[in-house]
Amino acid sequence: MAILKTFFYLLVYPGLVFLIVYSLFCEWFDRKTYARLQNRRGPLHTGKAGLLQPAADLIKLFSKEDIVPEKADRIMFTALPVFGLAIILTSAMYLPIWNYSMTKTGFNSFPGDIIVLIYLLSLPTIILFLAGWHSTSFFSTIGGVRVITMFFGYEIPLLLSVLSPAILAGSWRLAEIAQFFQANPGLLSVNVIGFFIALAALQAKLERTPFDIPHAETEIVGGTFTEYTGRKLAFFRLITDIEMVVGSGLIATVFLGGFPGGIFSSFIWFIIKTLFVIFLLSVIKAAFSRLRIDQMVRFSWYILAPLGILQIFITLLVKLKF
Amino acid sequence: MSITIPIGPQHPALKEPISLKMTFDGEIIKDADIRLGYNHRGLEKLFEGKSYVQNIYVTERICGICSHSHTTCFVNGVEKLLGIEIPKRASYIRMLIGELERVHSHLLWLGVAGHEAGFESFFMYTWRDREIVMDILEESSGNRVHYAINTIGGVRRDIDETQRTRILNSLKILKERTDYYKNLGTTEPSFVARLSGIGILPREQALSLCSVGPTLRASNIDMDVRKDDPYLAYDEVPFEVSTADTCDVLGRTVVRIKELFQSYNIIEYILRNLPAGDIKAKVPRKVPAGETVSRYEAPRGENIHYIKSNGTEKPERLKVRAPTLANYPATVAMLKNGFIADIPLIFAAIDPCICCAERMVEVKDTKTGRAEIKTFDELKKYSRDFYKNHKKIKKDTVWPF
Amino acid sequence: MMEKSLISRLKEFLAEKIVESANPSKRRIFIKVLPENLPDTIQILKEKTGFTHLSTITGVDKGETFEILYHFANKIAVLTVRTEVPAGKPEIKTITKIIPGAILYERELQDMFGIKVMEIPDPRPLILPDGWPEGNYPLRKNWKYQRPEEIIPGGGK
Amino acid sequence: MGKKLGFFIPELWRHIFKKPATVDYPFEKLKVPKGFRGLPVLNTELCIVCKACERDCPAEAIEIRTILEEEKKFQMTIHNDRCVHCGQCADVCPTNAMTLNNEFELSEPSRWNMKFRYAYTRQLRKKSDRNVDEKDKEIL
Repeated sequence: MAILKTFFYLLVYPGLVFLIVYSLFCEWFDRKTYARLQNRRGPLHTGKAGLLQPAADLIKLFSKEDIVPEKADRIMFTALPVFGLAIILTSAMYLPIWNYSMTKTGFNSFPGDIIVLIYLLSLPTIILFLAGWHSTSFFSTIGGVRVITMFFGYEIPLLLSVLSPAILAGSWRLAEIAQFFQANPGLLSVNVIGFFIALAALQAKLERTPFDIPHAETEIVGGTFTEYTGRKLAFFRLITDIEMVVGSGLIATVFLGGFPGGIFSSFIWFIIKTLFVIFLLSVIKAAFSRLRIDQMVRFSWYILAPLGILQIFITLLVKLKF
Repeated sequence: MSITIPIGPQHPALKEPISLKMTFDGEIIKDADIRLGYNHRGLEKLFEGKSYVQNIYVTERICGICSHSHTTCFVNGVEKLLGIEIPKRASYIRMLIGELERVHSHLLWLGVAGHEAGFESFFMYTWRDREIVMDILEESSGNRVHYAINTIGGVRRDIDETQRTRILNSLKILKERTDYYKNLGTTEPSFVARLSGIGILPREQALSLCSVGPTLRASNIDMDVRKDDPYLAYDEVPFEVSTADTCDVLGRTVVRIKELFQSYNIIEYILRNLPAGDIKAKVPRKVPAGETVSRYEAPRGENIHYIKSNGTEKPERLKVRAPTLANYPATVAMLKNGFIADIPLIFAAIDPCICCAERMVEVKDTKTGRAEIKTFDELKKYSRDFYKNHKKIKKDTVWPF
Repeated sequence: MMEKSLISRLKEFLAEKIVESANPSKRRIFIKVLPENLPDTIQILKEKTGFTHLSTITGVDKGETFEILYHFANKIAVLTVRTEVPAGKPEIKTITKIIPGAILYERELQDMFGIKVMEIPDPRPLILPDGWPEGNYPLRKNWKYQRPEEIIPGGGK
Repeated sequence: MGKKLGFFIPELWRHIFKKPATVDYPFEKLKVPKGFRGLPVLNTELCIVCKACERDCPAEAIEIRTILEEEKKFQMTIHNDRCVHCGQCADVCPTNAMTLNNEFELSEPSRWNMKFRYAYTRQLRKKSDRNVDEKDKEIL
């Protein structure tokens, strides 16, 4: 029975099926918001209000011809999208969605899981870099190099900003951090700076405007994805979509008080809070122009990282006071 | 270590085919080389085989954005050869369409600059507001892009009272929006960071490389054909030449925004002082022998036509130099020592119109193209066969799942 | 008025180099020089009279000779420097040393008329395709093209 | 020029609640303005076969063939696949037989469907028509 339950967790909720369906919904939500911010309509004709458009795009990509460039490293080129998807699906397991209650924590909640989640979230970046590198095309290589350059920029601020709620809650366990903030919702206001740093860093991790430098279409064609077609590209799209869900879930857990209640109410809270985060990400996407790689690195080291340290100091002060 | 990367002929940053061969050292551009010739239609040879009337419409098709500039330039030249004066109202209407075209071209450029800098919202907003101008143009000329309002000896359509008030009302909205974009384009930190300080073209270099239009004016040289060599009735219309002294892409943006405001004022002046009278003079079909140089300030810069007639219905020689071609040497100079990320912006900053610049050669592809034309059924059969063979050869490339 | 004084100044500076000069309409000046005097003329024009902006270079096939026109513009006038080279030996000296921006027009001239520009820094074809057969210069009057018959994909009527 | 972070956000926010500017095209169409240059059509009853349109068409889209000279039967083919919609044929027509209509959805699966043929008998010239036609030889 326990095994069946585990399989249910892994494959249906909150595992594979739920993540794919929900991430496609999030993509639709993002596209629709982005379009409305720009006074457009967004997806319209597939399904009700274009709800099925992301799924249709994915199906289309899956049915397309699959091309491996002659000079590319065939094994790596083929394996990387699969690895990436596996990693990102694994990382979703650590979100405290369904077993919030501390008495019934599942196998996947343990002290320090926040570190594991951040670690797993940073791995797809490496996958993207390798994918660009092993495509061996000019544009892919430049894209890959840009991915890794950017990675050094935003990863430290992300870690700093996510750590400060953990320090405040005095725990390295996501479920406990969420529970702490549910008990003291007033303390959420301490982490406002951290919240915005984390938003910016997540935006960079998802490679969206203003940080869409690695696949800047007008500069280096498709960047990392230049050589990818068909199913492999579909995998990468899915990776980005799920990464968006997991990343916004992480932010919602540590900065917005997690997902309280039982299996149903936590599900509803999860939807509301992640959609809120995604909405903010869409606004950021619409309000800025793409930065140059040197400007991005300067921005993250001169602005984001000092702000992150400041956030930690504030947290420590508050912690000492109370 | 430096690597050479082809940007184009097909590249998302380029809306038309051109090949830029770039040599990079890391993210820095070390060398750039431009190769033209992917968009040739042999227009200059074609002009020699068509009559003057037909050539109005052929010159119109040199470019899709500044179509009116080319026809006006051509028609002005032919009228000079004929030695006739066109009615005042006709020249005012020509100017009106020309300025509306400038507005639409500059708004389009602003959007393109936003798109190249990854600022999609800006792109969407400016292009949405550009539709206002497009609607005006469609209403007054019958088409959104190829206005075909010029004819030798005048214009083909008149502006009536309802159109006049409609344009004046639309101008108010446009002014308001342009004012907003002016603030947005010069205050949004991420956008300004992308535009300022890149694509530097010092004053002396701009002069020696013979660049034209906003590229030149952004290097603080007040050269504008409308002021220097007034054609139509530009000597009657008050306006200023817009310049900037930053010599970079931000300067070119500022020049274009300033020009937008100047154009709004010119349009308003034209509509308020539209003289009454005929819109077309009677002209003979044959043009007496002679030669003339006709210049026009297109949205992208100086446009020059050299017309040589031989007394028949057809021109002996019609040379067209579109502004984009004049700006290529400057572009190469601007690209050097920039970042990869700046290529689309610097290249877009001259507002390249590749089909304008390349209009000379008879298309060679038509010769080989003959063998390539296939019916749809043939194509289907070809693709089926291709995949049959393809699978046999490369079975191992199939996705493992 | 300005044109008259400009022409007299030009005659003063260029003296015997000008073969003929004309002022057919307002702000339009045409002068003719011999091909061997061309670079010197342009040098003088640039330094003395402020004609720095080269608008374009036009080639015209006149049968026995090729006419090459250099269109200069400044705030006062549009000056066209005309020169003629024999069709049998179409050669002209480059002016890119004086005006670097002329390079594209000179390459265009080479492509379209087969006029050889001597000492040009970059003699590659500009607009003609790489595999263009030699000796085909499209804008010469004797270069005729046969428009291929129109074939509509799909065939039949 | 001061730099303001998030200068654009109020404008974006305003537009969330606005009606989208996009037109849902195939289901919803914009009105074509008066004087739009669409498909050229021939009114066969007015045509006097002066061939002015054939002569002046820049795209060689008009072709007039004589079927029977004695019976004054002619056939005009308008190649809409070549037409550039400049409207010169309508301008030059002395009897207003050529006009451009409002049609703008011109795509067809085959170019053959875009060639319109009119076979007709030439109308007798009226006196007023002849005047216009003779003038046409001199002026544009």
